[in-house]
Amino acid sequence: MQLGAGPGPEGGPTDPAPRAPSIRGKLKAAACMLFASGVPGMARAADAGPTTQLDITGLYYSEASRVSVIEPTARFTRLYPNGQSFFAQLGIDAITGASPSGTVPSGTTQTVTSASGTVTTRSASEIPTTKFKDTRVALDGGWTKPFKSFTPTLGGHFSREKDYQSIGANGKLSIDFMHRLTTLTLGAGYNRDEVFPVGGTTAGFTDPSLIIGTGSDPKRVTTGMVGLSQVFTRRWMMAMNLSRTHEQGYLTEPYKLLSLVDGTTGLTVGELTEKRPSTRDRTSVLVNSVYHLTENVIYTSYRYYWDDWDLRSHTLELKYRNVLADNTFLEPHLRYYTQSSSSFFKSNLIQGDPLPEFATSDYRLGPLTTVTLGATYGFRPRGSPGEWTVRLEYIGQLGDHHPNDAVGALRQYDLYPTVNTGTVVIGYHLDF
Amino acid sequence: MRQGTKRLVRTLLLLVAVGSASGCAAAKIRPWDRDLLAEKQMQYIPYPMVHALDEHVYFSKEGSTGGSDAAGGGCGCN
Amino acid sequence: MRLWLLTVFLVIALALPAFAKKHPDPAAAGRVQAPGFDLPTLTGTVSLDALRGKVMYVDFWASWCVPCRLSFPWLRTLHERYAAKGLVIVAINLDKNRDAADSFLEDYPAPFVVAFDPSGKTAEAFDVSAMPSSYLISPTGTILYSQAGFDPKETGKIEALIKEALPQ
Amino acid sequence: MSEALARVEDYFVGRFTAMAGPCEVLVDSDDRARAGRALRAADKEARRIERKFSRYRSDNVIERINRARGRPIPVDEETASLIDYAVACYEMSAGMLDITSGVLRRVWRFDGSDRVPTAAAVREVLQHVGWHRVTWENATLTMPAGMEIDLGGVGKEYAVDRAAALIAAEIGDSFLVNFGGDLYASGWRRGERPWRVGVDDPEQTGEAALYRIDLPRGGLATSGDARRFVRWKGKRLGHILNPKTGWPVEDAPRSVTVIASTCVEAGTLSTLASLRGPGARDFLREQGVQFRII
Repeated sequence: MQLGAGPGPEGGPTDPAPRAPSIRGKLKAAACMLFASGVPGMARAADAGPTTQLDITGLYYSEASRVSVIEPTARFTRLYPNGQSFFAQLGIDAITGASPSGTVPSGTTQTVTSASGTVTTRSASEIPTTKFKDTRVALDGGWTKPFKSFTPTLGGHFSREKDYQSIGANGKLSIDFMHRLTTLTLGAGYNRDEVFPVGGTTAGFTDPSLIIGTGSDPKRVTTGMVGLSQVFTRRWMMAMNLSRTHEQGYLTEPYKLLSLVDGTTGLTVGELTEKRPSTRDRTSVLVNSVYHLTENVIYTSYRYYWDDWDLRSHTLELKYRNVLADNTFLEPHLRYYTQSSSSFFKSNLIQGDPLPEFATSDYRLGPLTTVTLGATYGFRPRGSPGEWTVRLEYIGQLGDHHPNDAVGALRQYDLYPTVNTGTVVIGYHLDF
Repeated sequence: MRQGTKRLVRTLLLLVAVGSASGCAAAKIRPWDRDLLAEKQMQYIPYPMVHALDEHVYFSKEGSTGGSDAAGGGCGCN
Repeated sequence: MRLWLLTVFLVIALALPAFAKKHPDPAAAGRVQAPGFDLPTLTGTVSLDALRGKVMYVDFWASWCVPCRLSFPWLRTLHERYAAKGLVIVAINLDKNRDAADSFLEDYPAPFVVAFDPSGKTAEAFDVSAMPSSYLISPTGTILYSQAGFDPKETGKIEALIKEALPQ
Repeated sequence: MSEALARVEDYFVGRFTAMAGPCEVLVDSDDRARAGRALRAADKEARRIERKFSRYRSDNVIERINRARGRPIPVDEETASLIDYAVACYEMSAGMLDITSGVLRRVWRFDGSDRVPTAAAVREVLQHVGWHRVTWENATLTMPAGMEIDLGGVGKEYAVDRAAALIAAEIGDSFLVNFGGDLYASGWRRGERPWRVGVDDPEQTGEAALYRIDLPRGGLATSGDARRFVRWKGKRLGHILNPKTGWPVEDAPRSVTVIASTCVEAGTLSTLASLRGPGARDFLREQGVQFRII
C-alpha cells in the first residue's frame, strides 16, 4: 500500500452511501465494546505477571605455576509483582594444578608420587607441591518476600566434589524502621561438610601413609549474623555487620603435611601429617559504606576478623563505579588484606623436639598479605539484549619468605614465595 | 569472660550506639528523596554472584571468612 | 550462648517501635482541606482551585518507584472509566530529573493529567509518607480518602469510593 | 528507538517497521518534539500488540491457547475483549468470519501455482475449524486439541486504533497512523485540508497509486492481497477462504478498501465484503460506508 498523503489530483470517485446499515450498526457497537472496556494497552494492575532473570558468570582463576580454576555459574531468578522472588543456581568448578603440600624444600632432587596418583620431580630449592585435579558441582536456591516492614530470606546449598560434600541452609530477617531509613538484619546459617580424603583420613602427626579411617568425617559450621544499615543522606548509606562462625569436627586439611627436619642441618628427615584443633570460633566485624555522587558511586568497606586460633586480619576494600557514555561503566577495585599467623603455625618440626599440641605449615594460617588490583567494565551491546560485565584482576599474596623458625640450610631458601594470580570474571544479566 | 567474648560485647554495644545515634540524624530524608537510593548500584552487594565468587576465592586463599552474609563453608579448598 | 540471647533480646527491644503503625484518623475524612498547588503539566499548568467542583484523584509518583509501575495501568483504567463522569486524575511526578519521568511516561503512557514537582513542596504539603501516595479529593477540596503505597488488592475499595464521590 | 522522523512539506513523517510491515505516523505540526512523542507512542504500542498477539511468537497468550491441547486457558482483559469482538463478528457473519479458520493454511499455499489440496485433505483440516467447537465463558477459553486461533486479522487494525488513542492523549495536532495499509486519521489538517490517501493498484503493489481517497477522520483498511492466489481450472482463486467449505471464495474481489469510524470496523467490513465474493459491492452499499472495490 503506497501511501501518498501529499496534495494530489482530485480524489477518485467513491461509491455513495445509501440505506441505513444493519451489520454496520452491530459492528459499531462491538467496536465500542472493544475500546470502551478500559482495555487499552494495559493489564490490570493485579495480574502484571512474574518476570524471569537469567544471570551467568564465568570465573577463570590462574595462579602462576600453581592452581587454575574455571568456574561457570548460572542462576535463574523468578520475580513477582509483590516483590517475592525465587532463584535456583548451578555452579561447576574445574580445579587443576598443584598447591603447597606444607613440607619444606628437601635440599635434594626427588620424585614424589602423591595420593591422587600424579608424579612430580622437584629441584632442591623448590617448594614441594601436591598435584590434584577436581571438579566441584554446587547447587544453590533462595527465596525472599518483602512484607510491610520486614523481609525474610531463606537459602539452601549443596556442593559435592571428589573428596568433599557440603549441605547447608541459611536464613535472614531484615526489619525496617524509621521509614525504612534504618534496617536491622538478623541472619543464621548451618553447614554440614563431610570430608572423605582420597586415601582415607589420617591422625595428626603420623606418617602420611598411616590411614586411620576411610569413612567421611563431618565438619559442622554454624554462623550467626546481626547487621544494622542506616541511610544518612540521600546519597550515603552505611552498614555494620557482626558475624560469628563456630566450626566443629574435622578441621584439618587432609593433604597438608609437615616436614620433620634435622635441628642443625635443616635437612628433611621425614614427613608428618598436620594437626589442627577440632573447633574454631571465628568473628568478624564489617563496616560497609556506599556513597552516590552525581552519577558515580564509591564503595568502601573495612573488616576486622579474629578467631580463637589467634589469627587476626584487616581487610580494606575500595571500588569506584565510573558511569560512562550510553550506559557503560568502569569500576576500578582495590583490596588490601593482611593477617597475623595462627598460634600453631610452624614452617617445620624439629626432629627430637617434643611434638606440640597442634601444628600446621599451611601458608593460609601463617603471616600473609594479599593485594588485589583490578577493574570491571560493564556494557550493553546495541541490538542484543542483556548487560555484560568483564572484570580483570591481579591478586598478589606475600607470606613471610624467611620465617625465623627456619633452621640450617632452610634459612637460605624462600619458604613462602610470593604467589601471583590473575582472574577474569565475565558476567551476563538478562531480564525477560 | 574469655577475651574473645569481651571483645564481642564491646563491638555489639558499639553497633547499637551507632544505630541509635544515626537514627535521629537521618530523620529529614523524605520518601521522594530516595531516587538515588532506589538505584540498582546503591546496594552493598550490587552483583551477588560475583561477590559469591570472590568470597569463595578469598575463603580458599586466606585464613579469614565472613562479613556480609551468613552463608559460609562449602568447599574443601586445599 | 548466653551472649546470643542477650543480643536477640536487645534487638527485639530496639525493633518494637517499627511495628507501632501510624493509623490515619478515619474520622477526619472529608473535613481536612487538601493543600493547594499550582504545577506545570505536559501541556500547561494545573491547580487545585481550577479543579474545584470536580472529584479529583491526586497520585504522587516517581519513575524510580517500582509500585508506581504497577499503579499506572490501574490509574489509566480509572481514567477510561470515570473521566467522562467528572473524575480528574492528577499524577504529580516527584522526579528530580525530568528525563527519567519522560522515559517512564513512554513506557507507561498517561492519558490523564501529569504534573511535575521536582522540589517536592506539594508532597511535603500533603505529608506524603510513602511512594506512591494518593488522595481522593471532593469537589469542595476536602480529602475524602488517602492511601500510602499501592496495593492491588485495595483497588476495588478505592474505585467504590470514587464512584460514591462522583455525581450520580 | 530505531524509527526515523523526517520533515515532509509542512508535516512530519515517522517510520518504523512492526507487524511484519512498514509503519508510519504522520503529524500535521511544526513541532518536532511533539511528532517524536507521537511516533514513540505508536512504535511502542505496535510492538506491544505484536508481541502479545502475533501467532509467530512463542511466548504469548496466543501460543498458550494454541498449545493448550484441550486444557481451559484463562486470558487477560485485553485478550478477552478482542475475543469478544471476534465472537460478535462470527455471529454477525453467520460463521463466515471465524478466528479458528487459520489452520486451513496447513493445506493451502497461495503461491501463484496450480497446486490445490485434495478434498480429503481439506475435510480433515475442517475438523479443526469452527468456533462452535470452542467453549468461551468468563474469560476462559477451552479449545479441542489440534485447533488454533489467530487474532492476526483484527490485531493489526486494533493496533492502529490503539496507537491512535495513545497519540491523541499525547498531542493535540492532527495525525495519521498507517500500519501496512491499515490506517486511521485523527481529523482535518491545518487549513481545513483532509489527509489524502493513495490506494495502490493490486497488480503492481508499491508503484503508482491507482487513485486517491480524502480521509479527514476515521479508519481505512484494505482486504485482499494481489500476490496470494492459486490458479485452478483456469480460475484465479484469492486467499480469502470460506471457513465452512474450506475453499477460497469464488470470484472474490482482488481488493476491497473500506472507510469507517475506526480502523477495526473498516477492516472487518472489508473482510466481510470479500467473503461475499461477487456480492461484496451490494453488501458494502447496504452498509452505507465509503468503499472502493477492484
